[in-house]
Amino acid sequence: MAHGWFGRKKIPAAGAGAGAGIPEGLWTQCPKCKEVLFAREWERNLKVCLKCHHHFWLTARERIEMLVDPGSFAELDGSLVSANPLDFPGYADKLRRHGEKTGLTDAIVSGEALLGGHPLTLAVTDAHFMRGAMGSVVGERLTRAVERATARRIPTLLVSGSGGGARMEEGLLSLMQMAKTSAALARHNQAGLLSIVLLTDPSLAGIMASWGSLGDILLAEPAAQIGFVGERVSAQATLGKAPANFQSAEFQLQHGQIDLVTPRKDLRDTLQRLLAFAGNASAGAAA
Amino acid sequence: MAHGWFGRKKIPAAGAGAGAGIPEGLWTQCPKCKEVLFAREWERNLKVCLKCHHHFWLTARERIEMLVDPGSFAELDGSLVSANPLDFPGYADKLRRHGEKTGLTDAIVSGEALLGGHPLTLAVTDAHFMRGAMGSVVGERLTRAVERATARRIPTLLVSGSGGGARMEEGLLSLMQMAKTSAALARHNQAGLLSIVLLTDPSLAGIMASWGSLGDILLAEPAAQIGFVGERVSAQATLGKAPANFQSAEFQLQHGQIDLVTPRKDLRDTLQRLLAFAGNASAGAAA
Amino acid sequence: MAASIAEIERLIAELEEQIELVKRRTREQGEDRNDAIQALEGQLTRLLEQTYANPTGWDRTRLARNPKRPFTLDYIRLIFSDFLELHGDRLRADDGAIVGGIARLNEQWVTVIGHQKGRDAAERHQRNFGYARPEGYRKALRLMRLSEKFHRPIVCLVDTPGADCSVGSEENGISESIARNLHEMFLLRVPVIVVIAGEGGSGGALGIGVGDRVLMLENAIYSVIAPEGCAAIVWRDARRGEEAAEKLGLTAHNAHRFGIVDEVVQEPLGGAHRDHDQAARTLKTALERHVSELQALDTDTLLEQRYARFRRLGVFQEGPAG
Amino acid sequence: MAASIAEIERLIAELEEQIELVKRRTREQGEDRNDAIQALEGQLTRLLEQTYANPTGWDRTRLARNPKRPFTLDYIRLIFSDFLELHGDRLRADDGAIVGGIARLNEQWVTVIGHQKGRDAAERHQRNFGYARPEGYRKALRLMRLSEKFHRPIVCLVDTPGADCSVGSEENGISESIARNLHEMFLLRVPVIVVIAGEGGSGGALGIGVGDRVLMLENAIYSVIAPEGCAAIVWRDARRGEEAAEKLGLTAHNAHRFGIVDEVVQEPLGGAHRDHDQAARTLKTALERHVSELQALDTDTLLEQRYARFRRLGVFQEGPAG
Ligand SMILES: [Zn+2]
Ligand SMILES: [Zn+2]
Repeated sequence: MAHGWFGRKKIPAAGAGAGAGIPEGLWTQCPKCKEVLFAREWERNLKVCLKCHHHFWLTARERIEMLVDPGSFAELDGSLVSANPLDFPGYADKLRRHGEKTGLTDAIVSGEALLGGHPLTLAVTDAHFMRGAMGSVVGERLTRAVERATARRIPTLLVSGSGGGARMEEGLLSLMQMAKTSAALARHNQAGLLSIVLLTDPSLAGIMASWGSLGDILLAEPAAQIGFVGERVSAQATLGKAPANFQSAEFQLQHGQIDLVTPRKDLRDTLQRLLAFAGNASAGAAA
Repeated sequence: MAHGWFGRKKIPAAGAGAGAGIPEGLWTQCPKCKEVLFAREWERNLKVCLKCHHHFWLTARERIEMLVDPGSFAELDGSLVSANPLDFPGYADKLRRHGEKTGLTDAIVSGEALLGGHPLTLAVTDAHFMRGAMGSVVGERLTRAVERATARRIPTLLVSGSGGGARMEEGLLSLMQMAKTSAALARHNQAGLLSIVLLTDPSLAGIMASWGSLGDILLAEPAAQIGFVGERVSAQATLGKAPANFQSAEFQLQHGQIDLVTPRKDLRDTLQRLLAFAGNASAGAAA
Repeated sequence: MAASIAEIERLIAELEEQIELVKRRTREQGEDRNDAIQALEGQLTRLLEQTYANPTGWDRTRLARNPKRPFTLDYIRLIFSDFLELHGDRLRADDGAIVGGIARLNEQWVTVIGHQKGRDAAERHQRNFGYARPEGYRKALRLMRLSEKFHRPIVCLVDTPGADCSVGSEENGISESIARNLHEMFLLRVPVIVVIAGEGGSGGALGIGVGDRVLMLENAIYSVIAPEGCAAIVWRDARRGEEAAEKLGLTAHNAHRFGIVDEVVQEPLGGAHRDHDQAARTLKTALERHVSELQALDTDTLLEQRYARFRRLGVFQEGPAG
Repeated sequence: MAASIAEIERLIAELEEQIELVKRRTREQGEDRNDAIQALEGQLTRLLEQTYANPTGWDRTRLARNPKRPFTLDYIRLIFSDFLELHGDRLRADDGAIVGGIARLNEQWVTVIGHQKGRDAAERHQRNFGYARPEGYRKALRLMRLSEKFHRPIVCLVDTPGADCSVGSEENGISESIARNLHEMFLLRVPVIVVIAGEGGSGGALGIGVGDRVLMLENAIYSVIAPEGCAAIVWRDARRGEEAAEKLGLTAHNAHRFGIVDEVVQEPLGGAHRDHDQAARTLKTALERHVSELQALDTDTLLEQRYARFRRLGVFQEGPAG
């Protein structure tokens, strides 16, 4: 699996995962255990802390590079960009700032690729861009990726790093993306095709109440925050007595919501077994 | 609804429901509130205590007479009788004794009838006969009733008064009746037909883990004992802290297991609404 | 409007009291005070018209949350007959925040499902203030499948501040339960009509909100987030809900503008809470029309249109392929 | 047999120890003690043959419950490759008493599901001693549907004293969860092979026990009620389980006689716990044969035969119409 994913080009900032005060480039600090890590080693370890196994955030492009067969990814629908249908104050500016910061046109990258030789479509949300919140562009790109998989009778892989859930700046239109993406998955499912959802830190709210919960298989990275109510809202809600691991991947596993908690290094192997199990859908009608 | 169900012929003994020490015939005593009830009044009240609304046990024949349109019931498969395949000690004798006591050939009466003009098949287990436990004959008669409903494309109504669950004297053959009856219901369901289960006191164990839980609609009489583990077994099991209404119809309602707790006097009306809702299956393909 | 809705509602209540008083005196004393009554009633109507001529998003929010507004069980009682409530998710509980059952709309059997808020303290507690739990969404789905089995249309009445977000609901899969409903509602082979009747609170509303037609009462709100929650995030001040309500575009008018709602159902002057019967009659007429229109479609067309209806929702720009 | 199985097992253990000792000496000291070893091994084989020539129902019960017997995860490890365990019912929990996942049987991908008992105290607790909860049956059903979606055969390994009957399981619908599985398993459009591998405890066993073929290991038991429970009811004395075991006909031989089991799978001499590898090899061969036979059938025939297989179970007399 180690084909030097992060050695080949300039690494984007690791966002919320990057330690503060440590000169970037040679060293990075683990925000969880505070260990100072040699950057090349940390990158070779898929941006997982060598000491405490903390899984740092990845950008959507890093994630794709890590998961799919080298050189196989072809991006689609990159030309879709957000409008500001409600003239929500500050939204246009926010979009521009986040675009500049991340080099993305919105909080998602989607396209086609091969994984272990299996063709699939994929869509990956990126928490560095407005915490991955789902507006019209996220919903549309993801829906197109799923629809394309249905049309081509291939699996789809959806990766969530969507801490914001819905994008309130787009109001109800944002909420409707939950229905739209679920509709696309319903058709993909009805066509007998495999969908896999990978939940990474953070995966919350509207994402989880729609496509984030709708894979045939749900995988999660260790310790990823996964839940219905986001941080700020939950601080206002009466939560009752929450267990220590509340809304962690492990909590969701224990409560039957996900199939597996899979360390980053095992993801490709796990995905390949699942793809092999599902087989070739177009030839799969034999019992 | 009141068409004098119990005034017309000799009333069979009310079994476990009948009070002891009160001369039978003119008076009966409520086992729950101890009220002494004038038998004719109690019968006109469908054998429900006039004071505390305790629902006495009914025999299968009383139940059928109470539920279906007068004169519409035609019994089927009455000629099936139990064998003693394991040569279980005392079984043959027990069958004979219970047959004499109840006038039944086994713990179930099944057949066809009309209810509010709707044709249906029905099967009613009778707790007076070996607590309604399901042996080969109970399983076979019930399966045939369901299969006949499937063939005729009509609803089926299954009434449980089966406190014993499985009939251990028939060993594994008894267990297999759970599978057999469930299979028949699966086919009936798949054909788009309505099945209604009415759970009366007591409904336990193997019945509940098969056809007793498999109606499109589950109704229960007030305060009926309904649950997975029967009394004697549960006394041995570590039950943890059971709530006061454990295994009552109301407990099961609260836990989402049944649709409605319906007083005996409302059963016919409720059933007729459900039958009207389900409509005529053979003509029902229109959206 | 200038004056706060609270002030104006006090004025309205005073006028109504006065009218009632004069009417009673007329009855008791036999004098003809019709002129006075008509004058007062005219005054009331003008005040209502003025007040509700151009209500803001925040006004609507207050109306949508008015505890005297008709709730799901009120609409069921006033619109349908032979209602038989059915309970339970067949898994672990019966959630009081969502009710459902079979009923007749005139001669047509349907399944009706809706969020239910409580009117008095005890019922509010029993209904969890209309915040539905996973068990509620799963009960709803069970009843929808029952309806599908017997080819009966489904009517969903939406009126919730949002889905329950307690630890217990998280433990029992609140996200999954809503997501599952979205998935399954696109596959139901019978007509589904959704009515945003009161509060349409985010995912909790949408969890029974996918249909062939989505109607919305004039003063109902439908929002991705409660205005107070939005204000808390944007300005870190939950008290600026009024401002947020305007920005979020949570009114029926706005939802209709973006194609999220197909029809706005008129309410009695001053709001549905002022005349339950009239509100129900208007809604019933709309339901009759939509049920009959949808029943005329064959199932494939129905499903195709339902998909297309939601598929086109979203506003974005598509540049040259980049 | 006359002596108690406990006594004989002590004898067997002593003999095995002796053989091991002589072998070690041979290695250490280089002397040829093959004659002695062969004599001892012959003695052991005769003892085992004698002991297990005609075991009673109670002997089988003890063997089936032997904590050293291979459990589901042992069989999975020894028979299948690329096993990927999948968790959760997608409703509220992941039950440790039932495990399941995808795996390959040689080149064929299948889904394997089974009850799992624990070997040490901690695992026993985690597995609830193999007493499955509603969440376990619902997880099993979810995985079966996944397998059906991708046209993969299903293998179920049964090894449970019974379903969990705690208050919690009653609250979460243990009856419904088993009943639902019975219903759904008759509709699965892929081959299902059930193996009664250890204890087949009543409804808890049957909850994953409907299939096109039901195999049963030679010393497994399958019973409508635990012998001790039966004794408690019939004689009001749970200690008379040995007697009850005979009456209940819970052996593989009996189950086969009544058509409840299609094939009895031979165990290594002395029981599967004496040689996990050998037990797994025999079972694997049987599974290969049945999977390949069933895959040759078209789906309608498969479902028809599954129905017919269970439909004929039952023994009764049919007199002239009464
Ligand atoms: Zn670390
Ligand atoms: Zn009484």
